Amino acid sequence: MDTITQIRLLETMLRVRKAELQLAIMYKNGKVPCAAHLYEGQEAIAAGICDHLRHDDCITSTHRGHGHCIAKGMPIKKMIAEVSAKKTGCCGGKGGTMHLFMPEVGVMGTVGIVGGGIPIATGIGLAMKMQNTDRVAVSFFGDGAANNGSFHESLNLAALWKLPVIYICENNLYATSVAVWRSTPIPDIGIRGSAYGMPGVTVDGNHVDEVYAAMETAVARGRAGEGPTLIECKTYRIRGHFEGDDAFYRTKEEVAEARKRDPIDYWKAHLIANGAITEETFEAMSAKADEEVAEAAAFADASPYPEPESALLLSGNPA
Amino acid sequence: MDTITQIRLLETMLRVRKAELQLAIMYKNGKVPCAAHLYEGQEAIAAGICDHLRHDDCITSTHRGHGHCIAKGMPIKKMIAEVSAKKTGCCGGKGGTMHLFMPEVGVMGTVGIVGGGIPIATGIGLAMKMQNTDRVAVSFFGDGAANNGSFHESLNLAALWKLPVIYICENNLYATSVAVWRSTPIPDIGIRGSAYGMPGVTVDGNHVDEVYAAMETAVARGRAGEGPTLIECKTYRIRGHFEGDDAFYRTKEEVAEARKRDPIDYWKAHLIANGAITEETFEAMSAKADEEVAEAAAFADASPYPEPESALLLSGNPA
Amino acid sequence: MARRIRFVEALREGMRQEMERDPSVFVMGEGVGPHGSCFKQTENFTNLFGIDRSRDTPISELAIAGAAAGAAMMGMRPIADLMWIDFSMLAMDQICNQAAKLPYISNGQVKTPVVYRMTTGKSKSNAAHHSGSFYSWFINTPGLKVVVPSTPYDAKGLIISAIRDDGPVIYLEHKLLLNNRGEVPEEPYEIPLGVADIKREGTDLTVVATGAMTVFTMTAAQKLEKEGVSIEIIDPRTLMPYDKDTILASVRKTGRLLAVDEGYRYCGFGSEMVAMTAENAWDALKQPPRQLTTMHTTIPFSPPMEDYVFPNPDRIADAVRSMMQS
Amino acid sequence: MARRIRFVEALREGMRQEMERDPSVFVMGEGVGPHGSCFKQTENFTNLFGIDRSRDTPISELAIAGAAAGAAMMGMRPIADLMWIDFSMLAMDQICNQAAKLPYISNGQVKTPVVYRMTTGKSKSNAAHHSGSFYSWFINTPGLKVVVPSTPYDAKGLIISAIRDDGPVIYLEHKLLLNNRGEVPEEPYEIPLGVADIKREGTDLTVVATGAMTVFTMTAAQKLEKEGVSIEIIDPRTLMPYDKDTILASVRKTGRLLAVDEGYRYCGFGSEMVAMTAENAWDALKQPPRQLTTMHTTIPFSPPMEDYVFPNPDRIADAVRSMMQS
Ligand SMILES: Cc1ncc(C[n+]2csc(CCOP(=O)(O)OP(=O)(O)O)c2C)c(N)n1
Ligand SMILES: Cc1ncc(C[n+]2csc(CCOP(=O)(O)OP(=O)(O)O)c2C)c(N)n1
Ligand SMILES: [Mg+2]
Ligand SMILES: [Mg+2]
Repeated sequence: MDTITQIRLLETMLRVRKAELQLAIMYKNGKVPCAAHLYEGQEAIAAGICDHLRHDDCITSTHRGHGHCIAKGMPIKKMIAEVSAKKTGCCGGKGGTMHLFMPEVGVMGTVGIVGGGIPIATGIGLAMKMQNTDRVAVSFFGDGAANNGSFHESLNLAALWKLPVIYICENNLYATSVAVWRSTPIPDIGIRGSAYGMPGVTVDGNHVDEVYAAMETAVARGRAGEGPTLIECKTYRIRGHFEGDDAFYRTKEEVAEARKRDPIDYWKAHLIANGAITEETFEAMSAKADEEVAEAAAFADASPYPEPESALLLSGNPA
Repeated sequence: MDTITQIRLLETMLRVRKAELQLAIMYKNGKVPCAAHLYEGQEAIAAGICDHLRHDDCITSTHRGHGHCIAKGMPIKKMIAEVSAKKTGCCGGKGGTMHLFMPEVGVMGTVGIVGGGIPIATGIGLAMKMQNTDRVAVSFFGDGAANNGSFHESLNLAALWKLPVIYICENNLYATSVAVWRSTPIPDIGIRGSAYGMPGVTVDGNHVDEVYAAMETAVARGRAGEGPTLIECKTYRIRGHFEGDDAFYRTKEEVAEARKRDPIDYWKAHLIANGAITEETFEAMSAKADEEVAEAAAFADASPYPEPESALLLSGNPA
Repeated sequence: MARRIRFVEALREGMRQEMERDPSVFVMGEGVGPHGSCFKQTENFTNLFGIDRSRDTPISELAIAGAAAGAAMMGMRPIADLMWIDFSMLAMDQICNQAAKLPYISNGQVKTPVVYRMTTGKSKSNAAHHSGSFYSWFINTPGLKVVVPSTPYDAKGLIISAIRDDGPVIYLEHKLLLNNRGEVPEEPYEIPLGVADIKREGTDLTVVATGAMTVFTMTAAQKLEKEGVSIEIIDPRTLMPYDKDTILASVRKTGRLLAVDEGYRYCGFGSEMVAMTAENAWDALKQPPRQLTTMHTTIPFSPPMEDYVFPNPDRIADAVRSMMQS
Repeated sequence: MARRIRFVEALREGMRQEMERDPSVFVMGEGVGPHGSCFKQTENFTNLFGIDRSRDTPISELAIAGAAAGAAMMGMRPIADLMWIDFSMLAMDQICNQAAKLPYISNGQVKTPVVYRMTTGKSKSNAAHHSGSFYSWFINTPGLKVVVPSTPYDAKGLIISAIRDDGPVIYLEHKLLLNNRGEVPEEPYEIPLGVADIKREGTDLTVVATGAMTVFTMTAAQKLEKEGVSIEIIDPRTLMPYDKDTILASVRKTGRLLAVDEGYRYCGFGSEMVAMTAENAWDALKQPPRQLTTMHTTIPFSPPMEDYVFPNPDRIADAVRSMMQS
């Protein structure tokens, strides 16, 4: 991985992190009308995966999808404006935190139904294949989603038809309050690839280099028409399931331990160690991200709410 | 396997075969109001599996379920009467060929929705476990069903909770007109056990001894509280998908080849070779089964149709 | 006289012509490939269009429905065959939570032009899992359109419109109608969604009926005619959005409404017709609007019971008579 | 005065008392274990009953619903928590094709006493996938009962009856009601399924309202009272089977019906009420029955739009006023 890429990955992770922390504040301040599911601690996955994607590649994502959208190219301000229910948001306020779209950069939707985006990404891959492109589709989903029928049916279909879809399971050890070992009787979800004859790998999702490397292989495979890949990224959900969740179902020690494995710290240390950046460069990058996020928040703040009656546009209401 | 068991297995297979062939005739003669899905060629599976079951063990089954019911202990006449829509049928004519029940012998339902019986059997196993019994539940389903979300969610649940459920996938190479290789990108569905950390085995479903042996292990595991097993039985659907299906999507040669692997022929030859039976014993067994089936058909024939108004009994109709 | 072909042929011709015209149209589903579907709806399509565009699938209703929606967002126009409406219960999330909602929540940034085709209704002893008519669920779902043709002519025109429509459309094929014959032009034509057809003019009473019920009501109408009762039969053809104006105009003319619906009564299309009419044509109604539906029961297998629970021409005629006498 | 507790506490108490009384009752669902459910409906249950009887599950709605039905056939009485009604779309087959039908198709040889619990309705910007009210689908399904409590008292009595019922019951918890307080007896009691409650007596107009709509209508009633309009509020509490007699008696008394329903209009419970009333109380009605429902749109996220599409007390009062003026 060249230095530019290394730095770009760090930049993406920082942008995602800062945007999420901003939303946490905005939620507390009553500027986000609904509890959001934040992505803190999982940034290496969005960054490492999306770095391989072109604008004409597509993703689907989940209730915890802000980070994926940013990494895929959605301007932070469009995301924050949407999550704050403003007219200038990426969906004009119709979607909200769990329903983010921006097809022009390949964001084909975050989905509020767990597992709901997996069949959709599969269909996107099908279209890409039928249209004879070398585009790929990516579906992000959690450990919890991997136990849903949508996962099974989709991976089977994609393997059968050799679709250019990469399935990214972010195993953050929890699905709401339910620890992964209380929902899933195998140690690694990556194993499930073999149930469909597709490569299934498990990587450290807090190590962006590992994620990046696994995705490199998967994307090449997808573009070459060789079919789908399942990548499990092990990580940890640092915050509660949603803002406001006290998450008393796990110990403070557990969380503190996980914080030590922060993906940004890891990558920063790595980049400083190999001379790609200095502490000063990092501070500058961090400040730049802060600035972008502050501007985005100001943009959202200054934006109007949508008109009430616009609720009926596109609704299919025959009246 | 002792001689008595060997003979009993043959007897079950014969009873199942004869009952199905009888239904084929009745269908042609207009005595069955709806095309039925017959089981010819797969008898070794029903026989080998159910021989291990007690009356208080339970099964769920599919649209192709007549054979499972007989092997589990349903009197042939109750089955034939139901399939001929008579009041004396096992469900009083309400269920029909795809909805057969007889809880007193553990037949907890054949299901018309592909895969629909798998979660139900899983719940039966859950009850058995919560009730601290050593009973086991069996779910029969096809290769086609193994691609449905119900399969995935159920096997995951059963493995997680170590439920006494045995999942029997009858891979007869077709799901309606769709050959298994056009729906399933792996050679053996048994592999899928590993996606749930449960034993998954693949056996020759036309060899009742192999089926019997695999089930012996699985039942012991289930009764001991060690959890579920997936058994794939490779077989072949000798007839069309349903009576009346010309099955032109496969060659006559393919079917002729499959007929050579008839499970009854195989077992008969085996039993004659090892001296368990003679050709004469076989003829006598065959005649006895013929007689039972003829009596069952006569019973069904002589039985009345249900009263039209009885349709509303148990319906929940508030009017 | 124009060519008379069967319902299933008309449907097939409509799909074929659209697939010829527009390379983004394709069919996917269990057995739609070389076998040409359960009832031959896609017969010969693999020869004409290849197995990619007449694409067999595993038995994965949820993924079929969702993959169709995903492909549709990318500019394809999938026709997803879910076989029986009964199996769509496994796909409700992808149909009603995803395909129906994606255009709205994305604020119009994506479209989901999918046709979800399913057979519907009674046949012969198809029993509890193969006799469903619960299209009221789809009618109840914003973002979906629902189409139920009753003639070969409508089957072709409506499938073409459904394919060309930019949103998801539920297209229902009644099993008892598939072999009915009727006049069908060879060239492609559209029947606009949302426009009812007056299948029969009459003066005494309006029957709103869909799918096979339209045909049953035609039979009933002939008997009633002899008894001096003239009924008008409106087939909405599209149940969502339905053609309120045509229905109300007829009710205003006759002063009486009977809705004949193969779905169940409670929160069904029959209740919807009765409610809409009561709300909007109160002044014109000579008596309470009525409905005749399948009885509120799981569908039994045995023919005497099965026949007992469904509407049929005799029962329709009786319902009309009892209204005319009261 | 009797003890006043919150809706969610009343519900929890009802479940707890039944679990104490009957060892075959247990709860299963995502997060019902140590966490005590999304809204604390099963708080402390793992301490009281162990993790087996307050059983966390994977995110497998289809298997949860089906496993509950299977366990129920074996003599257990599962309470399956599907969290949001929206997620039940993934479980429709096991709920509506299996649990609802097994007793019938088996000719009564098996029973499926499952309670499927789900939260329903509007909350605050829960958006397209967490604001559903499509209980009309369940009402439309023979074999199911549907229960929607609107007060803590009803929540407790109805959950106990639902658990004791020998068939599958859909039990819906409105998110806006969970923290409302009301009088609730400590001892267990049943509220019979199918019996409506007159939440408020009145003379001029009958409002049939369920869940949060009942509460909204109470608010509207106070305003209207000041204007000299007296409305009677009927809460059916059970939507299937609903209490036709009580509703009709009220409509016969007032001569006017307004159905207020949070579901959608087309083939919804509002249409059902209008239809049933038109069919059965025609002579008593002074004017056409009306309904007020959520507008026919996917639910938008942003508060101004969200507020625009749902019924609320003002809109209910307006609907009543416009009826009284016409
Ligand atoms: C089908 C469905 N079931 C349940 C929920 C409620 N729910 C929202 S997020 C969540 C947990 C998801 O866990 P996971 O897939 O691991 O993603 P994570 O939240 O950890 O990112 C649940 C159960 C839902 N939204 N959709
Ligand atoms: C959910 C669902 N989808 C489709 C069907 C239609 N259908 C009935 S049987 C069948 C094929 C089943 O194949 P398999 O599971 O291999 O069983 P087999 O018929 O070979 O015994 C199909 C597609 C159905 N009944 N249910
Ligand atoms: Mg997780
Ligand atoms: Mg098969």
